[in-house]
Amino acid sequence: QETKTLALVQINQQALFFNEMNRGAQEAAEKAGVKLVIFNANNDSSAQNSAVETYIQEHVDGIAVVAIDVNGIMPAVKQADAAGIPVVAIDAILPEGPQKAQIGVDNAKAGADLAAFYGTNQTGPSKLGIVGALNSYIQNVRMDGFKEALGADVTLADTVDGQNIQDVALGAAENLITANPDLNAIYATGEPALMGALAAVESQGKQSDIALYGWDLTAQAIDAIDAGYLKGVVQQDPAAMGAAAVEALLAISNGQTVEPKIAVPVTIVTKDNVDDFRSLFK
Amino acid sequence: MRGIEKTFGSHQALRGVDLDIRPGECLGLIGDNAAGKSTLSKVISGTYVPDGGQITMDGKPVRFATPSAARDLHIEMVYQDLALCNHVDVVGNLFLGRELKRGPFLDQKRMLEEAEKMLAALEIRIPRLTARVEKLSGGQRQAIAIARAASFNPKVLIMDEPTSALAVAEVEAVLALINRVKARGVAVVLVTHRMQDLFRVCDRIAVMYEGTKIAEREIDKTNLQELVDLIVGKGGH
Amino acid sequence: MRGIEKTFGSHQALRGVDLDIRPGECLGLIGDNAAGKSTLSKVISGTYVPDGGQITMDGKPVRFATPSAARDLHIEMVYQDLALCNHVDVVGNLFLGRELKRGPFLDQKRMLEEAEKMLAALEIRIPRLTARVEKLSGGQRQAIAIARAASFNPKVLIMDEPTSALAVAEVEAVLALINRVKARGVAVVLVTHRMQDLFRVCDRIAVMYEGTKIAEREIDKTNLQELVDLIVGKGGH
Amino acid sequence: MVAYTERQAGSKLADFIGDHAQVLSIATFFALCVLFFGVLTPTFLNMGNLLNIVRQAAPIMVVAVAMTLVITTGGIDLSVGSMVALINATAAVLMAMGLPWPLAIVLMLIMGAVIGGIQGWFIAYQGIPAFIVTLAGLSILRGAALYLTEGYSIPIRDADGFFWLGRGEIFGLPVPALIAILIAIAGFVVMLRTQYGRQVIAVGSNMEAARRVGMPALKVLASVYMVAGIACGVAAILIAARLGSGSSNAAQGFELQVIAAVVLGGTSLLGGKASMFGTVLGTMTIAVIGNGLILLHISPFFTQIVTGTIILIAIWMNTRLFERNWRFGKRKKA
Amino acid sequence: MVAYTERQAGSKLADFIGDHAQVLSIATFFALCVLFFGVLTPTFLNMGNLLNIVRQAAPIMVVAVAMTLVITTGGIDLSVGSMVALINATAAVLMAMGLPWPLAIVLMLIMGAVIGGIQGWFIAYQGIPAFIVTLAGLSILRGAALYLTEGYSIPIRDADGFFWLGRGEIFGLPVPALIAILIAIAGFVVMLRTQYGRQVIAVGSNMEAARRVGMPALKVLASVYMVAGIACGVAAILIAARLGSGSSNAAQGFELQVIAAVVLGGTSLLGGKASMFGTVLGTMTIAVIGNGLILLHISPFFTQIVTGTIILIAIWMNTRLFERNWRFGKRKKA
Ligand SMILES: Nc1ncnc2c1ncn2[C@@H]1O[C@H](COP(=O)(O)OP(=O)(O)OP(=O)(O)O)[C@@H](O)[C@H]1O
Ligand SMILES: Nc1ncnc2c1ncn2[C@@H]1O[C@H](COP(=O)(O)OP(=O)(O)OP(=O)(O)O)[C@@H](O)[C@H]1O
Ligand SMILES: [Mg+2]
Ligand SMILES: [Mg+2]
Repeated sequence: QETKTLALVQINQQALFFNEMNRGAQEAAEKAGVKLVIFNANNDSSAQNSAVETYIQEHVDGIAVVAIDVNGIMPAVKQADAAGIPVVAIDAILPEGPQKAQIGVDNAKAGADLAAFYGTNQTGPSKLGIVGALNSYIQNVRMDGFKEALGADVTLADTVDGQNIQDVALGAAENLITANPDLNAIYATGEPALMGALAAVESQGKQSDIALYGWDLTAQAIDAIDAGYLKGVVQQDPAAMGAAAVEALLAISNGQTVEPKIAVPVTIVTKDNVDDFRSLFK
Repeated sequence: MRGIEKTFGSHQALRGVDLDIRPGECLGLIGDNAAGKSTLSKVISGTYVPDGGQITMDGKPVRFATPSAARDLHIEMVYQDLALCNHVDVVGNLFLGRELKRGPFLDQKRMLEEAEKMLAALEIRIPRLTARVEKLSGGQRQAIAIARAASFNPKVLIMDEPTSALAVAEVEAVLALINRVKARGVAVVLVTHRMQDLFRVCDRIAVMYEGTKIAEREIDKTNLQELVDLIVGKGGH
Repeated sequence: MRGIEKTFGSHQALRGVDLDIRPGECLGLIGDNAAGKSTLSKVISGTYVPDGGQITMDGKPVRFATPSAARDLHIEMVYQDLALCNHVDVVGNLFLGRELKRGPFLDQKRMLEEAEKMLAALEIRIPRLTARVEKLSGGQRQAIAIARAASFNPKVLIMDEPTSALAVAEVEAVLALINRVKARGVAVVLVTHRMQDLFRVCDRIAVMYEGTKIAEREIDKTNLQELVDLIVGKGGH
Repeated sequence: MVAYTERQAGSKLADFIGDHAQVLSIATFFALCVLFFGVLTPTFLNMGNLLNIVRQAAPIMVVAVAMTLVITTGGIDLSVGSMVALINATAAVLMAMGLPWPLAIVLMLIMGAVIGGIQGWFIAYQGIPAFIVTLAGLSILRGAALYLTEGYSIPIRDADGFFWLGRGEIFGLPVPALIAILIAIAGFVVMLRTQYGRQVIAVGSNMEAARRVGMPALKVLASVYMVAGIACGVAAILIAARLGSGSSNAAQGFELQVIAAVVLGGTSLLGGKASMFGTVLGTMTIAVIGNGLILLHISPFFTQIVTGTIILIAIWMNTRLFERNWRFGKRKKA
Repeated sequence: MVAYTERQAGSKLADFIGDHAQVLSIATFFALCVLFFGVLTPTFLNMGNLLNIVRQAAPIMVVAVAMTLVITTGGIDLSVGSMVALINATAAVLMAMGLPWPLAIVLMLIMGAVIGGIQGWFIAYQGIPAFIVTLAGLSILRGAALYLTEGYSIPIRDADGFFWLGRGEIFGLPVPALIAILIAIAGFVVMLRTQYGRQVIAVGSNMEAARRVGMPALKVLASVYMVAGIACGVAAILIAARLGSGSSNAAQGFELQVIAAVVLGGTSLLGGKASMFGTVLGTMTIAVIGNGLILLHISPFFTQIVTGTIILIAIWMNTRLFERNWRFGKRKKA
């Protein structure tokens, strides 16, 4: 019997998150003795559809997608399903459809959880600024989930757009800080935003005044937790997501059924549990 | 034309020039370099809009906002810089701006035939009429510009140094052409530095100096020496 | 120069041309339009690399891969299309390619002074030497190109229709200049369509026809009519 | 003395090849690509896969045809990607609000024409360089799309006729591909056989000369951007119909793909020199490379590197062949 | 008869203004922006904020100065953003492997020179349009950066001297700003006062003429891309030192900002016309707008729209003023 081929359609490879997911999937595939091919769409949503269509022609045995445009990917998903190829979705939540499973983090809920942590951590009234990436659907969900769960004593100063690019986020965060001299907290919705916000707080010398919250650990983020001004980071387990997707696809193609919602838990990394994650970034 | 003025930036190219052009007559326009001859002819052909002054045609005042307005009044011009499209072939350049059409499409066969006739009249040899103009020699290009202006029944034909790059035989052909169109009642304005040509085709000569017209002569009441003196500023008796 | 050949695409511009150039002598190069005069002069000045043939200088065979190689041997050329930089000022164009420097910087004051001298020799009036060349009239631009080529002690000076856009007085100045540099022992090649100029400055005349040299004449053994006949192809006795 | 001889006329074939070197070059390259992928991956030459490729290439092709006009005038339009995104998002929003799809289509085309027209006005009548106007457009239009959707993707529902435009088939041929082919043929005819095409070339070759011979030079210049806008409208329809949604993220980097396709086809960025057929081949080459690399299972880290390199090689071939003057073995330099 | 009179010499002032219309225009616009934001937001004119702006503008300014040379030759370099990302990432990787930072800096500069030189070689000696070569570069270099970092953002640690370059101050002035100013002055001098600058202008104005007068035209053409590469090296240093990390994600869209700054300053995309001082003003204008909009608390969804519009207005002003020939009230057309 031929070895099975699975395909993973990825958003981009500029964030560690996606690369970790790729790695997890790759390792799971190797363990199971199947072949995994990965497509990088470079943020172009129709390229994702093109890739799925191409994989259908190739008759791969299963496709996992991390959608850029959750509605826009659906025609391709339906096409794959019609061709008898199982599809699972990772991270970005697809609308109702023939996909077999939804794997990943509930970004809205995780955002809300972080907001709850923010509430317990930030004593007294606070003034918050957000560094977002408005062109990212997932990060917008994180932003909205967080905002909705905020307590009443939080004033929202400003939202700035880091465009998911570190140096843009840095400039935007610096300007955010100068625009609001009394700012005492920043929420960054993704890795580039957090990196920019960290550098901005340092360059403005505001380590003691501003508490940072954000998504996705990096080596610098760990340093900042150690230094004390980064209070909490939502750390997802993208490698586990990738692995779960591969395992689910294999199970389906072997005729088994899987849970329609496969949750991969997140952790809010703080000073207390940061030691568990150090090894990831050596 | 009365009191034409044109200023570029801080530089007054034309400082009030009066000029009469009559049908069936060739007016020679001469002058030192930078006297403003080209600028004046571009004003007549509508390429430049003058800053001041007035142009009258057949008794009616006219204003050319664009060259196409002047072209509609059958004023044609051979530009000193030729104004050819390098990427278009010889035929296309000859018919530029008034392509022949059959229905919505270009009638390339007829244009090719007509083009051959137009060039034959100027005795110019161009091996391949579908070659791009950029590949031709200076003289060939100039001949095309002349053929273009002369072939569409102009009423006024302005030629800015049309013979500067032409060889002897071709110059003869151009002079013959001028005499031919004159006989048809066309008004010709000839800008040139070749004095001997003037006496062969012109009826009147206007001399320009530093943006003004300083003299006008009937051809049979002047001679080469006087004209040269006028140009360099030794005239003005 | 022996058997020079040059082909563009399918078009044989030069089909084996022999030419001798001697110091202190002015060689006139004439011919019909598209005969290949400009192409031949560009071969001499290193702008085109010939497809075949050989160039010998002072008995030694030379090859110019680039115009700067030719310039190093003091071969200067006035191009038919002038080869000026429109965005650079008059002074800059005159010194283009051999800027005067003081230390690492341009010595603009000295260049300005020298430029004035260079232009004075050609009797050309240019109001503002720091104006960009694009704003000047055709004749002024041509004068600049001539001044540039003539001012740096050339050994061979090639002029491709240098007087086509010049007014009478300026033409006189250029002819005088040619006679002056000839007296200094410079070899001059003059491409022109103005027959009368030839007899004023040239010692020998080469006639080109369709990419070949069909005749060569000493100036005192020929006359205007013969040359014209040769050009149009009625010669070849 | 020397006998007078005329030059021989050049070989017709050499002239033909010289005039069409660029198209021949990209055609060769395209054929090589097809051969290469066809041999290396069994799936590539599947009918299904080939139809996929033309369907995927359709939006690029439509805009590339219009972009050929723009580039022929010596201009450029960097805003096409953003324009597609904005039109696409607007249409989705309107359809979500209940606008029937045929009306939405008309509106998308009008919107493209208006936006393109405004840009063209700035370029032609205000004399601002096209690069700048459309660079500003790139930012403004994408921003407007973002503002409209607030970053979310908006589903299009219950519009089967609309979806048919993006997914349907006629006689086994995908509808978007048919639309693209029709537009390419129209572009070809307009460029070579009509007065408008001649005017576009003349404006690109020598704007001042075009004006002097009485062509409506400014109007022509403005019009090509309008044409590009309409083409963006068509591309937005195709993309929206294919994805079934409108999103401000659509068509990222689209402008660069389109421009690469046009230039690959031999149209000169300096203006005056157009090759519609080359544009079609250029588009298909880019589509084939994108598809082939997926089928070859190239590590995704490499695809950008490989794509860039292939395009560079194609253009290099193109330039070198062209420069060589096609002299059949005879060397140019002595 | 008529007396011979000479034309009067034009007013010196009018000539001066005519020659420098573009710089005057962008200077006016810059002043207006500063005034506008200064009045509307109290924080804008804070010393801290102003220093922020110059620090943020530094990498753009450095590359914009080099880009001015590139654009003056009539070329363009679209790859600068990707180049910065790749150099930045490489340096971080090497420093993480233990390379001391002064050596890393030297290496970054050399790397920029080599990459830029290769692109320049393709453009000058192979005659491929700059737009295409650097478009391929944009894709290839970003791809290489991705491949190198695998998406990780790589921290730079224990290199205080290095960080000082991005964050330090001398006499209260940020070090990156000082570096940028020095480079801008150098650019100014080179452009206007040296033979190299003259050669760059000549190549941009009339390549063939430059070649004919014996300038090393091709070498000059290639060299400007090398200079751009070195400038990218400097910008990569500044960005890495500020962020304290190297990442393939850095400097996305950087090329468009840089080009916008240069063109805003009045350098013509057609080549031959450069204004180094204008470039500096253009860069600062873009930085001021970015900063001011945030201080004004404009909705982030609007910023792209507003930025694009402002740039368009600035250029429009620029073009119109320039075209008017500065005739002090007298109208050009009758
Ligand atoms: N577009 C322009 N911008 C600025 N100045 C100009 C422009 N066109 C012409 N001039 C100036 O106007 C003056 C007259 O130029 P014009 O071209 O009319 O001279 P001309 O008499 O045709 O000379 P020539 O015999 O050399 O062709 C010149 O001093 C020239 O510098
Ligand atoms: N770069 C080129 N590409 C193709 N053909 C060319 C090129 N340059 C010249 N030719 C051709 O070579 C032939 C000779 O041209 P050349 O310019 O030498 O003529 P010329 O004798 O100087 O004519 P004129 O008196 O008109 O200036 C012409 O037929 C021309 O079409
Ligand atoms: Mg003139
Ligand atoms: Mg010639």
